[in-house]
Amino acid sequence: MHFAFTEEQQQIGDAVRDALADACPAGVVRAAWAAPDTAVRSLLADLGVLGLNLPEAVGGLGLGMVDAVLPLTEAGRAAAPVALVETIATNPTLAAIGEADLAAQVATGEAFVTLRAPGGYAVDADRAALVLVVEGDRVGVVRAPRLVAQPAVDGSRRLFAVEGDVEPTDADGRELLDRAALAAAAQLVGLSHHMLAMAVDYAKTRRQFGAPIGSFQAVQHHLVDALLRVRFAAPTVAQAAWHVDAGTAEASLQVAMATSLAADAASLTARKALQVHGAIGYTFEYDLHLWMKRAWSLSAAWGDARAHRARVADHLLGAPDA
Amino acid sequence: MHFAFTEEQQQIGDAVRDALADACPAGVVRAAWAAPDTAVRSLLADLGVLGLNLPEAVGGLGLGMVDAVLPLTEAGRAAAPVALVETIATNPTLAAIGEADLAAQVATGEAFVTLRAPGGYAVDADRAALVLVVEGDRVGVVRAPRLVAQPAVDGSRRLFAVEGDVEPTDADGRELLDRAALAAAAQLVGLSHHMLAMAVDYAKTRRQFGAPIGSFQAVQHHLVDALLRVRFAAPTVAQAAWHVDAGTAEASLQVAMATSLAADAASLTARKALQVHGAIGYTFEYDLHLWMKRAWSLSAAWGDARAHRARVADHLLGAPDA
Amino acid sequence: MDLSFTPSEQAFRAEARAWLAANVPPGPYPSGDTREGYAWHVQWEKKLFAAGWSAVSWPAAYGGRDASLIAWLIFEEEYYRAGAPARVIQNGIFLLAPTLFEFGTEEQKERILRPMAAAEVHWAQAWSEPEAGSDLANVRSTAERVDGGWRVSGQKTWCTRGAFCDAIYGLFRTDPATERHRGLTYMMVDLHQPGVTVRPVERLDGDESFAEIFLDGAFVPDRDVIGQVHQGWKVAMATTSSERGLSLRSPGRFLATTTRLVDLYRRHPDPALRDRIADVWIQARAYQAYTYQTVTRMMAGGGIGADSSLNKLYWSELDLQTHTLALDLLGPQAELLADAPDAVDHAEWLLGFAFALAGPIYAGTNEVQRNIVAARVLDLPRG
Amino acid sequence: MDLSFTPSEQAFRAEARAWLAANVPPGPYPSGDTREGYAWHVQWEKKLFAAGWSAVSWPAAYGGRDASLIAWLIFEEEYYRAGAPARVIQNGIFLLAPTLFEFGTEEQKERILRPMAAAEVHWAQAWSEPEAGSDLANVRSTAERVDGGWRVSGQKTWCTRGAFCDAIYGLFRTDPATERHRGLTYMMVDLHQPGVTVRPVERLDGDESFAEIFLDGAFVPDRDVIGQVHQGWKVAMATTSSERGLSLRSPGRFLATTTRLVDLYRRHPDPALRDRIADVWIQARAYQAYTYQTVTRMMAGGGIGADSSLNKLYWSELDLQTHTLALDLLGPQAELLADAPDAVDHAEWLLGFAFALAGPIYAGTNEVQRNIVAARVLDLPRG
Repeated sequence: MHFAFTEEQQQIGDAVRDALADACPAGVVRAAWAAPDTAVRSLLADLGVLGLNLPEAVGGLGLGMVDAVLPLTEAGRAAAPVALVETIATNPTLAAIGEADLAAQVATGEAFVTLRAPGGYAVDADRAALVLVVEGDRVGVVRAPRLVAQPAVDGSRRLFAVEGDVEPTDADGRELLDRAALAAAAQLVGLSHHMLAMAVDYAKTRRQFGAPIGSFQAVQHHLVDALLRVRFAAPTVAQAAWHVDAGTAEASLQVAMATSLAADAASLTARKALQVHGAIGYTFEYDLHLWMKRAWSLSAAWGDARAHRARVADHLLGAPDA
Repeated sequence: MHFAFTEEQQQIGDAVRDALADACPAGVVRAAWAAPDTAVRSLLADLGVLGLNLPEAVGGLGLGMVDAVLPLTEAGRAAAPVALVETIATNPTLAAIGEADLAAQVATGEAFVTLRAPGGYAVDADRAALVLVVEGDRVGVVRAPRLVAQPAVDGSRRLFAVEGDVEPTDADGRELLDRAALAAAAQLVGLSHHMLAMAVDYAKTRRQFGAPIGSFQAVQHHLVDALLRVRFAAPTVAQAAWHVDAGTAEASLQVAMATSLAADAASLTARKALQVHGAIGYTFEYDLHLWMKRAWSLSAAWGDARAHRARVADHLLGAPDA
Repeated sequence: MDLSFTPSEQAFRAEARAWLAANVPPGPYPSGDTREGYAWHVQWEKKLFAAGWSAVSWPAAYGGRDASLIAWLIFEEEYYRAGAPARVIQNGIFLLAPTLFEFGTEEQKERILRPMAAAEVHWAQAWSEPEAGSDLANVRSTAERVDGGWRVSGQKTWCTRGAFCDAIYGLFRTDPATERHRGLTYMMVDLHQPGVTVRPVERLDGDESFAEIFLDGAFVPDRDVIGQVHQGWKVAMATTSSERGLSLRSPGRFLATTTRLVDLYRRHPDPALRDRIADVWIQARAYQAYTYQTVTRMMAGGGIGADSSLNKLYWSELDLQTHTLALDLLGPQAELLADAPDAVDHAEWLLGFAFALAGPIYAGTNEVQRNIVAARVLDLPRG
Repeated sequence: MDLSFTPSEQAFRAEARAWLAANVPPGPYPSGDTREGYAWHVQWEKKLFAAGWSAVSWPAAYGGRDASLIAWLIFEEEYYRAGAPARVIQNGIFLLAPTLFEFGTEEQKERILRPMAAAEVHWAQAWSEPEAGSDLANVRSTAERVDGGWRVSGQKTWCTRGAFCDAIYGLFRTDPATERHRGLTYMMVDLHQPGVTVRPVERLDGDESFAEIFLDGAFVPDRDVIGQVHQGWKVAMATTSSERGLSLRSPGRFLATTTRLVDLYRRHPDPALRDRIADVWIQARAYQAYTYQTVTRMMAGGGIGADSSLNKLYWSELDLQTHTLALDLLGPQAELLADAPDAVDHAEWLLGFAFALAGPIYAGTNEVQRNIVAARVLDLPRG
């Protein structure tokens, strides 16, 4: 039992963090609402993140979900306007269904593959070479999708309803959805860290009643409540990633646990961060909402906290009407 | 629309409050753990409370549930070690099933009638002239019960499992249980008021870090959270009582609403009051636990908050598996 | 205690319901917090006024119906039940008007109330300043005595719909030697004059309804001072803790929202949420019962006092719970905007959620409200 | 990252599991917080020590097994999984011993540790005083310098199982000129001597395990001072924020409780509670993951720091949620005591609920823990 990222994993995470701190300040996130990003995606390609979990044979790094946790977390911290969840989730499936050429293009950023969420939508489907869907327990491929734009709360996440002929494959649908949920959970941890940091910084400098508001117990305890949820969610994300990589029998259960905790943590942190900011946090020109909206969106897109808890409940307690 | 108790109702409530303040201090509540009370019950008989909702023909006051709300609340505030819920609930049933003589004795305190909670127990059944039970939607009478003592958390509430032949009656079971739940809700409001008052008093006098602990925001906000729940529960109890007296179609729904709010308020207030007291509140020699245990007990005996909300949910949303 | 409605209350309800049924336009409505939407809403407000429904509890002399507070609650219930448009003039009729009724001169009431209710003159509140948010007494805006009135300078912020309004009301420091609550005066300021700059500020939902208002020597004639000079804090607080505490968000709003939530559940059922849906539905009705109790006391001459803070805590937290539940029911459709083809109910739940998030912030943060209740209701020592 | 257990960790787990399976007596056990029950538990503790399981992470020289912190967590998981008796000597082995390992002399460790783990000498903590509860630095008990040691006087309170113990440890003011954190010394006090009066105090659950201890010139030899004279605060805090923060309530306890809750659900199902049951079961496992992460860091030389406060907040709130849920499942049977014929699981859920209510109070109230996290982790300004 050794519950820590390796030095290499830390270094990749730090590299992504540093690169995004330079290349993806809040202004870049905001700009992506008007014009879809290409630069940040290119940067992530250059850093190897887009091909992180593709085989080396197609230009990937040949790494796994544990290695992806910190890059995903950092992309979340920066609210990078990139559909990284979809890329990390679909990469192993591309390899499995024999789309090696496409995979190679994904690694370099030349091509993009997206995934339709169950009952929901596919991000950036208009820019995707392929849309994957899950039907039953298998992955299907939609090569010529009919798309309907579905504008949503996070203007940098461009959603589309997807219809069209589905070409069946043998690839495992549950594993694909688990990777997506887990990748979203990692991003939610990063988003939460940033929202909390913004609120803490604001609480230290904003003065009312002759003192920084961060000196008031009510404000302090709001922030501690958020910290508590984020701190205890983060290790479960790493743990779930380890189970996914190890292919254990409980991998999917671990993903459900991590995702529910990360989604709850992000929702609570968004709310507490807004409350601590007060009205300024409620404006469009202040940046907090960019992170909040991403958090709202990601915490529901791949199954919300309750949906994942229902999976755990089914496992523990049997089917609801049993 | 006139949402206020009458002056007379207030006066009865004040009289009960004053009488119990004298005759039922915490020491009397505590003593009832060792030796069942008779004195406080006599006092309530003298005040007319035991026959409050019995017909004048049998020595009662001929009043209704709205009139009973404040006496019940005050008995709760004092944690009076008297099975008043059972008396107020069963009185109208006694009249309905032709037990006039017994009813007359109940009004004077000479006799006592108890009620078995659904799936649960009957308080003071060993001292009861009659045990009522609800089977299906009707009231049944157990005249020769076999009793098994079931010691429970509140040492002044002596519970018994009841078995024996059930003599059916035509009296409405739902109405009987609604009166019981509502009477418990009124007591829970009173119990909450007292626990909150104890905690507020303690917070004003207990000093730590060079200041009364009630000056700290965290303590203040705990107490405000409890107050909020109690304040908004109380009017729903009065409202439900009005619907019961008026015999409206939504009376049972109103009882469910009031009971769920009162039970939640009492649970929260118990927890906050204990937290504000700290270790002293956790001792047997300090009085708070006498009120907390009554609150725990009453908030579950006649259906807990969730059970009553489930009734509301069934009404609003249809049956669960519909 | 009589919780049935009198024949006249029932008749009033029936009349309101019938008028609303006949006149409320079919939705969805444009947002009243955009310039175009505001103009649409003003037309609705004018129609409401013409029919005598704009401010039912006001004296008929000012365009009201002399309705009791009970009747006002009934009207609100019917208004929200009918799904009628949000009141864009509410910051006038519900926040400024009560102050005028209590502290205004006859001249002020004559001059101001009817055009306010008729949606001819539009009012925005101007309580906050950059350094006076939760700490409302930390007002920096000043008013300097000049012939016939005052010259006001400073910056007011978070003025809701301020960019579409004609005038604001708020506190100004008239005695430069004072600090905090003392030396403030309650004034109304015409925005259509030199020395006034209005900067719209977008909200996080994209609506542009906030405004920052910069004042640089704008003129306030003496007749636009409410109450005594230097006594503005008392004027502001008296009405905060009187009717305003009641009128900001009446129970009708939450009765309607939770009823619509039940309807949403029927279309998007999820058994795991039954308990929580019952809970918010019950809480909305508890808020109604509490309010009828409060209003009965007020009609007997009682005040609302710090109960207005308890009210605000209750409805703001209830509103957030309600909308969170709605989004939980909607799942993948929760995040869609109104122009998404798959949006449910024109995205009203998402918009309502965003607005509900502001509830614990505006009109005094919930932290400040808890402080007020601790001090004034529980009599706890100040921290 | 490797979340599988090494062969030696697996072997250790297997050995612990086998021994516990063979030796844990069938329940229910008497409460360790009554005098009779305590005596029963001491016999169990002696058996545990004889088999080398009393303090597995200690050096073998003191009766331990030199087990790693990971192995200790594994042992705890197995111990609670087996439903073995609560550890009545935990305030010695988990709270005092870490202090001795960090600050004690060789003589102290030689003399004190083995009899402690062997349940021959029984230790109670004595942190609180009537005026020093949450405000732990407000110690009034004094120690006066005398030949060869100190004479201690004052009142210590809430000493868990103090009425059954032989000695206490706590802080005493050795420098009368000082206030608050300065001038305190960490001392161990033998209770079997003149000048010591122990008054048992019943808890709300009826157990008599609290004690108030009145000291009136009791003698503390120099050898029973831990760390430097006047440096007691530093000694107490260093261990609070090191291993003690980890050991007070290890994850194994909550893993076992939530697993038993799942079993209770199967016997008393209620679909409306599925979501909340899954939630606490998940949280217990999150606490486990967090702890393995913390321990990995500690084994690499890191400290636990203010994380001990986050730990305490997490497990204490989780424990209360878990037991509240259990009572919700039990309905009318929830309130029954162990001697009620209808009691479920010997009333362990009610007793556990009562004990869980104390969780946010003992070992530093959760309000104080939140203050600590705000100051030390979030670096927020002090209020």
